[in-house]
Amino acid sequence: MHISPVMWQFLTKWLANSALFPREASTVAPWADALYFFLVGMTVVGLVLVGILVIGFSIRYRKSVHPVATQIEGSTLLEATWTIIPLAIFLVTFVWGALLYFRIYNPPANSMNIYVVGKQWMWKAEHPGGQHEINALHVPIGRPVQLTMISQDVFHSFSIPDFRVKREVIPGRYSTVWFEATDAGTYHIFCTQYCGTKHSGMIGEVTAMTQEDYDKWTQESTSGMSLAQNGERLFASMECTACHNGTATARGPNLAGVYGSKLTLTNGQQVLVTDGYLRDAILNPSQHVTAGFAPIMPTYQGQISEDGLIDLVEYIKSLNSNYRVQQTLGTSQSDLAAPTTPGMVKP
Amino acid sequence: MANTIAAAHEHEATASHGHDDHHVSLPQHRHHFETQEQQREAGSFGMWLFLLTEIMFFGGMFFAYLLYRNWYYDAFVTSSNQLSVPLGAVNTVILISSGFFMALAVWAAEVRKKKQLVRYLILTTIFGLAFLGVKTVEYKEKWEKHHIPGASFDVHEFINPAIDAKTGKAEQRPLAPDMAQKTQVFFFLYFAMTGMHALHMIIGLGLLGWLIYRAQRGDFTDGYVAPIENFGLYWHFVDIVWLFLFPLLYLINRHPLQ
Amino acid sequence: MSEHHYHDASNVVNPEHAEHHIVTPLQYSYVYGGLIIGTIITVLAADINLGVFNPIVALAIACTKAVIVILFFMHVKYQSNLIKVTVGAGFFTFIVLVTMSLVDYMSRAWGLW
Amino acid sequence: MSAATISSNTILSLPDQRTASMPKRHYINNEDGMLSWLLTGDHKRIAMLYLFSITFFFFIGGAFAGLIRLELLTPQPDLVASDTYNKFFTMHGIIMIFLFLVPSVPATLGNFLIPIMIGAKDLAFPKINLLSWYLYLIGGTFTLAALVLGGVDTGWTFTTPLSTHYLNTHVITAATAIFVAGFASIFTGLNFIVTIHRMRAPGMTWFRLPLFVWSNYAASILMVLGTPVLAIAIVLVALERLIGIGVFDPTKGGDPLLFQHLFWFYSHPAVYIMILPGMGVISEVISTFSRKRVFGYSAVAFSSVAIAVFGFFVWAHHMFIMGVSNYSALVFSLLTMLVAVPSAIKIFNWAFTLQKGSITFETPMIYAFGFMGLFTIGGLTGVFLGALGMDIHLTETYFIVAHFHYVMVGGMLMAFLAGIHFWWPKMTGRMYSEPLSKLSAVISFIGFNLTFMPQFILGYLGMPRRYHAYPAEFQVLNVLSTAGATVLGVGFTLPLLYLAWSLKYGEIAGNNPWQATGLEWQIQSPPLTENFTEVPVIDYEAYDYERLERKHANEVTTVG
Ligand code: HEA
Ligand code: HEA
Ligand code: HEC
Ligand code: CUA
Ligand SMILES: [Cu+2]
Repeated sequence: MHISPVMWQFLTKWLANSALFPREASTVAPWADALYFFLVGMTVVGLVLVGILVIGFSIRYRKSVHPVATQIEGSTLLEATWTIIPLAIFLVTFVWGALLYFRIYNPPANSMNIYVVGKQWMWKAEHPGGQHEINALHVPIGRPVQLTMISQDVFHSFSIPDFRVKREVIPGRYSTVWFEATDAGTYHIFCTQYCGTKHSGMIGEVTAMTQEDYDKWTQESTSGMSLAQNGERLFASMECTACHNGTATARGPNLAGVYGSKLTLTNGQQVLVTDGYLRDAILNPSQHVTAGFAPIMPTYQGQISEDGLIDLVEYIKSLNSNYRVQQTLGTSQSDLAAPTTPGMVKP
Repeated sequence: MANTIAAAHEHEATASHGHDDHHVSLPQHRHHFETQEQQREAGSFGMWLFLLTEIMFFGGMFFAYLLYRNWYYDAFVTSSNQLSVPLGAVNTVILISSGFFMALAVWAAEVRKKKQLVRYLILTTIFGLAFLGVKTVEYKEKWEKHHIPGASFDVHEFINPAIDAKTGKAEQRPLAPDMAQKTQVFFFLYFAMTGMHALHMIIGLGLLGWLIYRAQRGDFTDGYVAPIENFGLYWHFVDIVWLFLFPLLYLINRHPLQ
Repeated sequence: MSEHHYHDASNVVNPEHAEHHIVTPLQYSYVYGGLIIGTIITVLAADINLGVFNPIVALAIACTKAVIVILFFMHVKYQSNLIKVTVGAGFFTFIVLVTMSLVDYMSRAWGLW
Repeated sequence: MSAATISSNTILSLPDQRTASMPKRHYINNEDGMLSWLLTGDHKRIAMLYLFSITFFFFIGGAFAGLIRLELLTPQPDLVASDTYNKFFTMHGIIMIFLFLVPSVPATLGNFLIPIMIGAKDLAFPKINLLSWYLYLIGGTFTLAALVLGGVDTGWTFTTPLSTHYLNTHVITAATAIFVAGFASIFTGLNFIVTIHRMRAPGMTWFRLPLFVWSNYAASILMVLGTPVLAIAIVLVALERLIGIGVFDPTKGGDPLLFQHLFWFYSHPAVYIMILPGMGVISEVISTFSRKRVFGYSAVAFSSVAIAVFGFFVWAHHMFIMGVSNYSALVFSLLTMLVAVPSAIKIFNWAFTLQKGSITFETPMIYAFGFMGLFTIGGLTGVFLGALGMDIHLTETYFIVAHFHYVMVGGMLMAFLAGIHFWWPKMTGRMYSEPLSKLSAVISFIGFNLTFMPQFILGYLGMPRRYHAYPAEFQVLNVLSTAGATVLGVGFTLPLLYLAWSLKYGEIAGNNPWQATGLEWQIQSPPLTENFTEVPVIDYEAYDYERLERKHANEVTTVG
């Protein structure tokens, strides 16, 4: 990005209009393109160099003008030259590539979070406000958006070429990617990891809109329940409250404020509680038992869908005080809470 | 240029003396080898390269084992404690003995003692069979306890371990249900690794039968020892795999509970 | 010039050749004894609680036994450098597979990204 | 001309073909009958058997490529159903890689030439060589069985848990095919290594070996050490499918990435198994047609070994975004950059071999030039993929498809064709039609670029690979690509025709039609079954054109 911004704009706009170049619709796109142009330049230089050598020698030393070959052993100086120069160029590429990598995969602290669940063969996006979308994603522009993604079955890969971002959606593990859209418009979402029969149908659209439009959209498409509220119901209906009721005598630890804190485990290890940790604590509780507690929590593996887990995680994240748990205790007695898992996939 | 030619000739000159006298031509000598020695060295080098591929083949499984052992240590401990150390140790000794006799067989072939060669090969076979016999006993026990991975795998016992009648204490720490599931991973690796090892043994025993037959005919005691030597390499390699399998599978955290 | 002498095994200067050495039954018996003792030690050591050292001790003994088998039963001690390098290459590649993959698994826990 | 100039300058002119005659006895007519071929131990005959079988599979794989391109002519999923398409590219990938490209140069040219080049009568283990061909055939049969029974749709990468738990196609059949064919490749590699170490003729020191032998040696190391890891990975996949215990299934505590580690531990070195022997061909061809020793012989030789060794350290660059830790992504990216350097060294050494040569442009040379250009593009786009941040956007798109076709088709396939054209006179004793072969080289070059250049652009635009249907805006480039594939198909079918034709009607080639220095050119073509009437003694370097010229001069004087 060291050419002047005007030149850059001109170059990329012109290229994009030629339909041979993707649009630059996110903040990282110009950074990725800069490296790309550098690498294309490297390739052209390398190719031209090899081309000049091969064609030049071929013309200069073709048999008709140069019938007598001169035998040459080699040249250490030349060998060194073409070891060191490519090596240097490749090392620059490595450093540049690594910097770009961290730019693309390190979300800024203030980014908003949207969950994405991939399954054969569709994308489900879940906004914190409870808006669910299938094969579509609405995001505001000018604001960093982080996607926390997980797959329900096989590897998928979430790709938005016009944003130059992509990340594998892994079964059994949260992965994240972030972007900040710059231009309003719609862009392709592709699943880029081969995932079975309808892999090529696992596509969708991102709609980037201004903040106002986005707010309007969230208002209109809300289902009335936020993810945390869904999670709260689930928390009650799965009887988590039996142990996690926030009281001193509870068999399970108090979950208020646990998100983002550091826990000490029975084996003395310290862990940071993240989304991934919360999910894992529900599915494989005995693998990291919090100090001071017995490993009595049952596993919920196979009982809660990924969407349900997201709801629970979102709920636990939202617990800053025990107030909500107390409320939940009340709810669990009522018959309001449907025992079905919201969004549970029917086979 | 002149130099290199001279060097080459010099080399030949040094190499050429005093070889012809013990150059015997055997019927097993293949036409495309210049000398017997060359054929022999080619054979053993080839065998070694084959063993390299075996190292990498088992290596893949050893790596999987290492990974899951780190991840699911508790499950690995509990399931490992289900295996019988006495049986495993006895089997180790049996296999080492079998290898010992194999080594002696190679020696017998080298010093051209036909009777001994046959005897040692038979001993190798007997110990090999004994190993497989013990293995069968172990596998059978797993079958009865429903520890064969797959549909009928039963983790019940790991969650509620049996109480020792005398001490009244549990024989081992109970596992949480989610960890108990992981014992299946252990048993899968156990069966995959020991099974693959046993398969190699079975192939080896088949070859042994054939070698015994030929040794009896006197094929290997006239200076042509390559098949015996190369089979020996194979057999020892199979031993080595077991030398690692035994501590890794049987001896995880064996000491009494603290 | 005669061509029969190039592949001369008695030419020990060449790293690819070695003399054909015969190990005696007595030497084999020592090795055998060593291996049995190693087995006994492994079993005994497993009964003692050495903490993290249990697997290390077990593996160390197993490696020692393996090396003994390779050197004597498999005659590598008396083989050409070529064979020695070959054996080394096999274990080296295995180590590469294990360490570089394990580095991935271990470092996954280091940071969020 | 004074003696001094002769020692440093070489004039060699091609011999007059008209005077050449076919030798009465050679390896082809030495014995007759089907059985004499099917039970042969002769490395040259096995090479020919391999040549026929890999050609057969190449055209099957090529037919699938044609079907893929046909489907992608339009954005709609109109030609076939999506699972059929998936089976197409899976079959295309499996056949092209395991049944064509991996055995291509080693099992045919390598088999034929390595013993001759080092002055041996045969490979060390002729029976194992034959066994390897049968294993290859069994592997091929299983592949065809998987195809006929209904196909597989895992992709050639067998990604778990897709391949283990979510597909009900013939994964195990295909896995068996790869397992068995893998052993064919192990045995070839093993045989080469032993042969090169143990069977060299008197005086044939390591640094007198032709570079073709060096590069096959390097590739053999990869075959022997890498392939078994693929074998075990594939066995685990089969077991996981059969009993479903979960070593690769995250819901049961397994790690799906473990499979990827094992698979790529083989499959990255495998790409060097594919390219290294081809690089050996290029060394021979460039040297011969510029009448000059290869510039920087030892640099080229060692770079082969360096590629083989470093090739084992970079496998996770195929998993950059698949969930490896970022630390190891960094390490693997760095190592990827290092492994790219030896290839650059080779390219420049070849280019400088031309300098002060006396260059002629026979068909093999045209293919070799094609290789240099296309492999440079393919290799440098590999560097794009090795750069972490760039790979995020490019991975799993058509950019990758373009990258590997540039290295595999533009690189290796061109090298293979260069080699076939180069050694065809030696293998069969006959020449093919020079104008036709030049034409087809040019056609393939044009067709190739037309096919795969647009795919780079498609890839940067974001078109994902393994897509059966795609957004309409990508159509123009896809049409170009399909058009190119048609041209390419013609370019690859032509050699089949004129080479077959030449078997009967081609001019008699003579012993050394190219005036090349290699040992293989100093014996009759086609060679005798035992290659040499007497064991050659080598007291000269490879690529010694002066010596050849002196020999030539002697011949003239004696005749005169
Ligand atoms: C013959 C096969 C072959 C060869 C030789 C290569 C060579 C290389 N490959 Fe390629 N690759 C494949 C076959 C091959 N590849 C295949 C089949 C896949 C996809 C598999 C799949 O997913 O299905 C793949 C995928 C692949 C990826 C994974 C992409 C992804 O999935 O995200 C990566 C990433 O690093 C990569 C990198 C490289 C590099 C750095 C080289 C290097 O070795 C290249 C070195 C060569 C050069 C660098 C060119 C010569 C240099 C010069 C002439 C110097 C130029 C001058 C200047 C610099 C001034 N390749
Ligand atoms: C050696 C390796 C090799 C070779 C030579 C080729 C050759 C070709 N490949 Fe291949 N390709 C791969 C290896 C190779 N490929 C691999 C590994 C994959 C990845 C698979 C995966 O994703 O799992 C792939 C994937 C792949 C794709 C991507 C599919 C997708 O992701 O959806 C495409 C698309 O264009 C393609 C095209 C071609 C073309 C046009 C050729 C052309 O070069 C072929 C030209 C040859 C011919 C056209 C044959 C000529 C003969 C005839 C025409 C006669 C026909 C006979 C009958 C009809 C009986 N290949
Ligand atoms: C039988 C009692 C019990 C039930 C029911 C239970 N838990 Fe737990 N839970 C525990 C105990 C005890 C711990 C601490 C030990 C541990 O980490 O395993 C715990 C730990 C946790 C943790 C880790 C955080 C921390 O501070 O250690 C989370 C998150 C959690 N539980 C969530 C849930 C959810 C969600 C449910 C319902 C779906 C649930 N639990 C049901 C007993 C229970
Ligand atoms: Cu999901 Cu491809
Ligand atoms: Cu690679």
